[in-house]
Amino acid sequence: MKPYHKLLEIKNLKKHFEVGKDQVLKAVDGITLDIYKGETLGLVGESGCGKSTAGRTIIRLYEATDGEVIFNRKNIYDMGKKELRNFTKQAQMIFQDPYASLNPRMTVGDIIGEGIDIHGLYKGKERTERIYELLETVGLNKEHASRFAHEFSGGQRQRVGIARALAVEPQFIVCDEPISALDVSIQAQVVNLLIRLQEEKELTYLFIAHDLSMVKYISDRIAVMYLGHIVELTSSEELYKNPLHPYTEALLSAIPIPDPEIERKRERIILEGDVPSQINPPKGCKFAGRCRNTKEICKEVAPKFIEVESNHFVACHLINQ
Amino acid sequence: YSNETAEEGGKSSGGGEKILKFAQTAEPPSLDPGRTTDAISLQLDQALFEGLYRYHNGEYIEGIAKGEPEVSEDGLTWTFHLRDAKWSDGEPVKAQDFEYAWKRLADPSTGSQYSFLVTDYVQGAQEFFEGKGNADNVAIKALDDKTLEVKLVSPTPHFKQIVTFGVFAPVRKDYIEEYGKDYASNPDKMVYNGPWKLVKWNHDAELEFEPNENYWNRKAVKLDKVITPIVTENSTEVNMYETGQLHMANLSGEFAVQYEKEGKAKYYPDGATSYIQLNRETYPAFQNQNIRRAFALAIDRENYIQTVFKLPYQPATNFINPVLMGNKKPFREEYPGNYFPVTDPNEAKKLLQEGMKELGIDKLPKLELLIDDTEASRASGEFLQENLRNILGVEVVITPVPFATRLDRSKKGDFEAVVSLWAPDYDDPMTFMDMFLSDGPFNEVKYTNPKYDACIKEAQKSNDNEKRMQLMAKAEKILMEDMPIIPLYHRTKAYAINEEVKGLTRTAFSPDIDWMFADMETAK
Amino acid sequence: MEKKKVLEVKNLKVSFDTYAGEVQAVRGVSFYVNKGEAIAIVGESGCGKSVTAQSIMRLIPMPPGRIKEGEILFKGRDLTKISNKQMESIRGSEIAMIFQDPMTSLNPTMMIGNQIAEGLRKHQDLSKKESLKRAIEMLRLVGIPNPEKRVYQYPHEFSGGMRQRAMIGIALACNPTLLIADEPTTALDVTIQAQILELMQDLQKRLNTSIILITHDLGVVANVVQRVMVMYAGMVIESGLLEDIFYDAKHPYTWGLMRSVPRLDLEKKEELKPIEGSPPDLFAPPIGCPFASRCEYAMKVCKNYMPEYTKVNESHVVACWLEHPLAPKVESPVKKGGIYHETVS
Amino acid sequence: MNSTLTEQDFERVGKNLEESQAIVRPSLTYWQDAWRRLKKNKLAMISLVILIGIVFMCIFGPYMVPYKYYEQNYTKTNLSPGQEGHIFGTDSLGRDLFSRVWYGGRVSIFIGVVVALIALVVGVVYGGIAGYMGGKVDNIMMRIVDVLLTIPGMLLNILLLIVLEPGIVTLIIAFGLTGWLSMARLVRGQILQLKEQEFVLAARALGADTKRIIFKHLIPNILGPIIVEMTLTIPSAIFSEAFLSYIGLGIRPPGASWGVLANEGTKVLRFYPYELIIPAIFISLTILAFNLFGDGLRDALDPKLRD
Amino acid sequence: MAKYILKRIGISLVTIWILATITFFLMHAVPGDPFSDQKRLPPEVIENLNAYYGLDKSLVAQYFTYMGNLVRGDLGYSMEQQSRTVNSIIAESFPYSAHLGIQSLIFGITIGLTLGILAALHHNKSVDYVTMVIAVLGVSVPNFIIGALLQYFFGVKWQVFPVAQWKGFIYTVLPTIALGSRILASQARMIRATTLEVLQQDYIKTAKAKGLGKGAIVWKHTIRNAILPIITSLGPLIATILTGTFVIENIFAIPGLGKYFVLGVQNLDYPVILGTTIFYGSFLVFLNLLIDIAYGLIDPRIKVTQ
Ligand SMILES: Nc1ncnc2c1ncn2[C@@H]1O[C@H](COP(=O)(O)OP(=O)(O)OP(=O)(O)O)[C@@H](O)[C@H]1O
Ligand SMILES: Nc1ncnc2c1ncn2[C@@H]1O[C@H](COP(=O)(O)OP(=O)(O)OP(=O)(O)O)[C@@H](O)[C@H]1O
Ligand SMILES: [Mg+2]
Ligand SMILES: [Mg+2]
Repeated sequence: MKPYHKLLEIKNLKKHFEVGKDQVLKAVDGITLDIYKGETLGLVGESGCGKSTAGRTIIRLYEATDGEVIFNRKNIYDMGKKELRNFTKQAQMIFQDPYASLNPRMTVGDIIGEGIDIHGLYKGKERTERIYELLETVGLNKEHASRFAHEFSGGQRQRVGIARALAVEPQFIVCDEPISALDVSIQAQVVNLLIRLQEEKELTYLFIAHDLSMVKYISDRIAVMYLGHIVELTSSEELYKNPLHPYTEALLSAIPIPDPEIERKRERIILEGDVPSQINPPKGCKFAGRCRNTKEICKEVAPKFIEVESNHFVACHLINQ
Repeated sequence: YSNETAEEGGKSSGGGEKILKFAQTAEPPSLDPGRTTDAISLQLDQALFEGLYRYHNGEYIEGIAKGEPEVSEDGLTWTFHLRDAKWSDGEPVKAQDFEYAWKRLADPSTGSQYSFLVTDYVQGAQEFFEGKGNADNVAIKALDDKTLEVKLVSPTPHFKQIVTFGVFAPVRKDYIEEYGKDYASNPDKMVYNGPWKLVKWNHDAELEFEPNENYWNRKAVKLDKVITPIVTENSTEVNMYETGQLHMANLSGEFAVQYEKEGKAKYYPDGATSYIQLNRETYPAFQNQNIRRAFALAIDRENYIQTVFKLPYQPATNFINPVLMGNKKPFREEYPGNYFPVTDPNEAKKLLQEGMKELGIDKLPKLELLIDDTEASRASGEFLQENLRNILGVEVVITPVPFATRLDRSKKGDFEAVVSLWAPDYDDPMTFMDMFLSDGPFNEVKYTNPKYDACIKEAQKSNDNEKRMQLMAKAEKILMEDMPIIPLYHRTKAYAINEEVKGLTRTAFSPDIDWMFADMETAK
Repeated sequence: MEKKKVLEVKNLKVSFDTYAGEVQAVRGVSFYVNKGEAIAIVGESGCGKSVTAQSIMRLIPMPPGRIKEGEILFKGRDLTKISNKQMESIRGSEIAMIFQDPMTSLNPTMMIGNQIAEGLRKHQDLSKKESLKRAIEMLRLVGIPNPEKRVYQYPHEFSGGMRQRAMIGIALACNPTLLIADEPTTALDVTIQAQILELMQDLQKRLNTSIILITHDLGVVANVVQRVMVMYAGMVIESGLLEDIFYDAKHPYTWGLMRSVPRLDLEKKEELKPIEGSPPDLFAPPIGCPFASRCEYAMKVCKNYMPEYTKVNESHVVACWLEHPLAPKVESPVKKGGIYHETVS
Repeated sequence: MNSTLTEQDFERVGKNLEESQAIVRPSLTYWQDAWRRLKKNKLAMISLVILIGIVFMCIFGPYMVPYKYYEQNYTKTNLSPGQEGHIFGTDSLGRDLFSRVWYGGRVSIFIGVVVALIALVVGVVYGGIAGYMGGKVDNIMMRIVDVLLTIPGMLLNILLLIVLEPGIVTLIIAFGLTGWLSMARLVRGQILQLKEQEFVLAARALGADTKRIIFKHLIPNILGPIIVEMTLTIPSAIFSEAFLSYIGLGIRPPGASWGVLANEGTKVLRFYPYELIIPAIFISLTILAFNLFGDGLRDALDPKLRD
Repeated sequence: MAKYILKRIGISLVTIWILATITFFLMHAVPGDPFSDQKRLPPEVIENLNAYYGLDKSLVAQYFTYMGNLVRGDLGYSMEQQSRTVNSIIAESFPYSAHLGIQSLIFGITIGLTLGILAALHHNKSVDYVTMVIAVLGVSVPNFIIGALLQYFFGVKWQVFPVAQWKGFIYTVLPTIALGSRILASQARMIRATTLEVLQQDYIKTAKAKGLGKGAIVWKHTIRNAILPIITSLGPLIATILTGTFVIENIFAIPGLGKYFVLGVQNLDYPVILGTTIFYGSFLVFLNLLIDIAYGLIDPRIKVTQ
């Protein structure tokens, strides 16, 4: 495990959306975790469990309903306009949908150059050079600068998205499912690129995905989210070897392995039922409805998120006892 | 569709039933004689009600009154004797019905627009109207069921003409008290003493009349039924006429030309005179008489009438409308009064130059001409605009406004020049001439000339008709010399009528259209 | 071992006419499906999987699409030649199809029950009542609890997984001989995906339906199908039994596919070996091997000549110049029984 | 073929990433693409040509004949088209209809265009603010629009025209007052959709300020629907103007608009049908062309209908 | 649901109040008075009339009186048609407008939808072009021109239909066509657009994959979904029809309400202007409410309560 300097401390972060009258959707409902400098923290969970919202709230793209995010010892929710602008230079985001995340009316050069312009980093020729440099960094070439996003393939677009984030030389990048929309063969391109960049530029990643295998591959630690809560957090090896939360177990078992023999022998945990609504979530453990081992208490009391083993946090009554 | 007309047509000729159909241009606003205001309602009221006398075929004939009124020596007390007549519900028509109706006109709470016809003439009426007196002090009295006595403020020789006006029809107190404001809003909310009764009133669609069986002169009524659909659009009216849905149609514009060509157009002067009012306060150049005259002469009245209206209007070179009676003959025959040429562009230009020299200007400022927003007014305005620009080089800006707005702005003097129209209230030139008294309520151009005032005041007091006419002719001359207004034309209307229809007349005074005693040829 | 071929596609070529010119989406694809067999078509996005599948159903929009060449023999009949009416009677009753996105593939204003029953009424002449009864059975079959109530609900009242089940219900309602599932789980979460795959496997066994499963995820196929076809740029570049492909792949692209997925079950962090570059634009496909420009082992010949199909064994075919006798021998980086077996306990 | 292959052909060359990354299709921007698809739409293209022709004639037509639109000639009233050098004939005041028709077109189209521009400015700003701010602000602003939309627009126009002086400016004010509503709705809807798009979030994440987001990211992306809406606002304003002319609330004389001309024409339909038919044709042709062009543009700009 | 409707009604009432207020003050800003007539009246008479109609009070006082009466549903007496209340004018004339409106709607919608769907199903083929030109022509020719032409040709020249009035079905044909042509056109265009959109949807592919024939796909899957968005456009559409009836009523001498508004304005008949505006406004507001509710019932995705 990489150490040790806390780049981000997220404390009891909440993001609720008002949907309709008197209805609140608790997309993120109190998550607490630290992100260390230079590490990759994976965040996995089912669609709609609040991963993107968490990622966006962490860099203040959404205003938090409650909680703190301390970045380099400063609460970003206390920052003034200027500081916040500076913060946007240090914390960036790569988006899930390579189609939707690039403005269809801008050339790739302008998309990448936007951060440079906003922060006034380079001008004129230098700016152009820098854009070319960034394009090459992500494995594209100069000629692509004058093209429009829709002319690129998915993998290429995602690389443009990465170049855009890199343009302002950030320390921290939220990668919001950067590979989910890509082909398997392309996914590896992007993941390798991210790893390479991390090494070269000492980046810190919050890597969001719903695919545990890739998360496990890239992350140092992994947080598993379920319905707005983090249910388990530990290092990636530990998580695979010793999953504690029943949801993590199910998740692990559901991931298909491209090996027929193993697949045939493997026993899957098939979860019954569906993810409950976040608008009026059940009280108690949110997973109780789908869990094999539900007990009475699970339906009544929400489990606490505690460190059960060293560096292994989990929120489950069955374990916590 | 063809079946239907055949059927209806069958009724009107074959079946012997005489059904007359002609259009009204609008829904009658109110059939309550006490509150009526407009030509259409007056027309219908003349059919539904009968006052003391009736204006028919250019004459005053007896109505409910039997014989001429008795007038006292001093000309102030008028006594009318009533004949035996019945309301449509069988009740007799009494003098009290007249007393009630006339007092009702003067009653401020009635809200009659014609209250002045009572308050101007009858003793005590003005006080009652102003809330100072009460109804009992109004000198209208039913001496008995068949005798009505009225005391006037000053001798008024034409009082008989006045009481012939539709609003002086009798009304029944019991009905008015029962229905209040809703009186006369429906056939069953009114009672009739005229030749006709209303049997169906589809608001804004059609009215249907049948002879009133209780009418004292029932035999004078020849038709079996009259149906008057309400048709606003003139072209629709003509189209209906041509397809046999109507027996008569008003003609305007090209339709008139067309019918004239085919020799099928009929005409009647409606008594209205159009003129431009010049505002000397808002358009200072009009303070100069030469300039006012220049404008008057610049207008090419003949082409104006021909291109804009396409009807045989009379170019007006005077103010009093030719339909009005003078002493013995129509006023205009006695005093032709062509005070200026129909048009004289050269003279106009000369006058303009002179006027401008006097004013020390070399160009007239832009002139705003206020007109109505109707189709014909628009063309009229465009003609005048171009005409004045051509001859006088003045830039005219036309502002078309709705009728109500035009009148309001005229009243307030909020105009530079406005095209106005005046129609006679009664058959005497005074209806035109008292308008320009210095303190006249309709003196919108604020014209004052003591000589003019003197003539008119004297004419008003005089009992001598010939002298009155002389005085008014003199006043008209003064007016036309001073030229606070520029007369344009005396209006004529055109219509087409089915030859089957007999005895239907059009007049300048109410009731236009006079169909009450019309007939139809049933042969065919 | 002689099995009955339900479907045989021979040298299928499909093109789309676009502003820039002809896009050759499918460039000569041949394959077959046996009775009761499940095969998979895997390949990158845009390689022509869906077009192939939709051509079988004759669902590609024409224009701009057109089937240029080839035969699609279903039970011996060439589907490209029959009339629209005949095709309609085959669709849904003999060949059924499931689409990728369960959220948009159901009519939002029609009750689920009706959407299932509709096909039944068309193909099996059932009355409204009977067909609804069947619909309930179908929903029960695909594992939707409370089907009596659910038939009267609308798609928006179903969750994603349930909708995809309903879709499967629709597809299986008339007991089709062949089921084409075009990326049936791509839009779903892994836990739901597991449910759906389990269901499909189960149904296939029970109903003996032939299945064509289209996916870009090799993991998905490992458990469900018997044979795999790998497509690239509108062509089949390798096909064979599941084991042939997973343990004895011959084509560098297949290798690439294998090596670019991280293995959850491996303790040691194997470096991922992505396939660099992008697939060719089918608007102007290369004359040679379409994979050549991204292929580590590319040779001169690859650029200029299309490789021919080489039979590796009875069931295993590959189109690669490396199989040519003159080509240098290349060791598969994905060794047979290689890295995949190392750490299995 | 195989036989001709030699060892040399099997020389390993490895991968060529440059080649695999190259984009082979011709570069097409959004507008080029739209234009390409628009060109394929014959109706829209014909409409465009007609519109250009009509606009051209409205600008230059009045100067092509020696008559002014207001010049009257009492000796030459109601001439048929072609008579005595009057291409479209003359009206009842002897004015040349050719110059009047083009002058009228100028007025009608001018009104349409200005109203569309007002709708554009007000609608985009209003809808933009509502959509961008979202939440309560949006709620209130859209309620106001809903309320305004329930007011029968024509009634409001008539009242306004009577309260204010007649003329082009008043017409424009009256139409402008109601014309922006649908634009505001459209813009708001589009913005609402767009602002949650990831590329907008990306710009925000880069620290872009509101101005930049609106002008660089939002507006350019809703330009398509906005233009379409504008091409449809113009004909509806022309139409409304014609209607108001019919009830006498139009342009100040002697100015003419197509509505005024058509209304004058209906009165003499029987006798001089061309006085109605000619302006009617131009009104209809223009409205038709704008509508068809707008429809074509919508199809061309709609990415969903791409082929 | 009940709560939702109550809330909507509340909003509607506020809307009507705003509408009434705007109209009230706009109307009184028009120069002139309702007693303007060719025969002009002496000032005392006008004063008396003003007092009679309460026009002598301050505008604000008049406003409150009016609003007070309005709450009681009393729209007052017309000043032009003196013995008729605005209520009775509306009650008598609106049925004509409604009849004409509904008939035109039916005519326009049925034919419009048919044409539009046909066009969409033959997208970019000649059927599409021809239908669209025909359809759009309907929006392109102003009502009064269509009305005048129809009346002249079918009424006068060929005498196929009566020239004017409203006395049976045959009389309604020309006005209905004149008014309906616009609806036809707008409906055709709209349904074409929505149908094209629906045809792109995945569920149409699903339906095809079920083996449904073209007919079933069009009927069961396309039209219903294509019509849904059109329902919301009905409110504004009906608004334009109602105000559009004026011209047609005028040309064909139909005693409808559309005429009254314009006449009211021309005569400055305050109670009629206000009354008709408020009536139309309320009618539309509640129509929209109904449409929203209906929409919720037809489209299972929309819960009215949201
Ligand atoms: N702006 C918003 N307003 C209302 N609800 C929202 C908003 N953004 C997200 N949500 C809701 O919050 C919940 C969490 O959404 P989020 O996008 O964070 O999920 P996710 O885990 O990223 O899912 P996915 O894997 O699909 O991206 C979802 O139910 C979503 O509908
Ligand atoms: N309607 C169409 N018009 C033009 N080109 C099309 C059309 N449909 C498909 N194509 C082209 O055909 C090729 C194959 O598309 P297809 O949908 O079969 O890919 P796929 O393998 O299913 O990909 P994915 O995994 O993304 O679904 C693509 O290059 C695509 O651009
Ligand atoms: Mg997300
Ligand atoms: Mg596909």
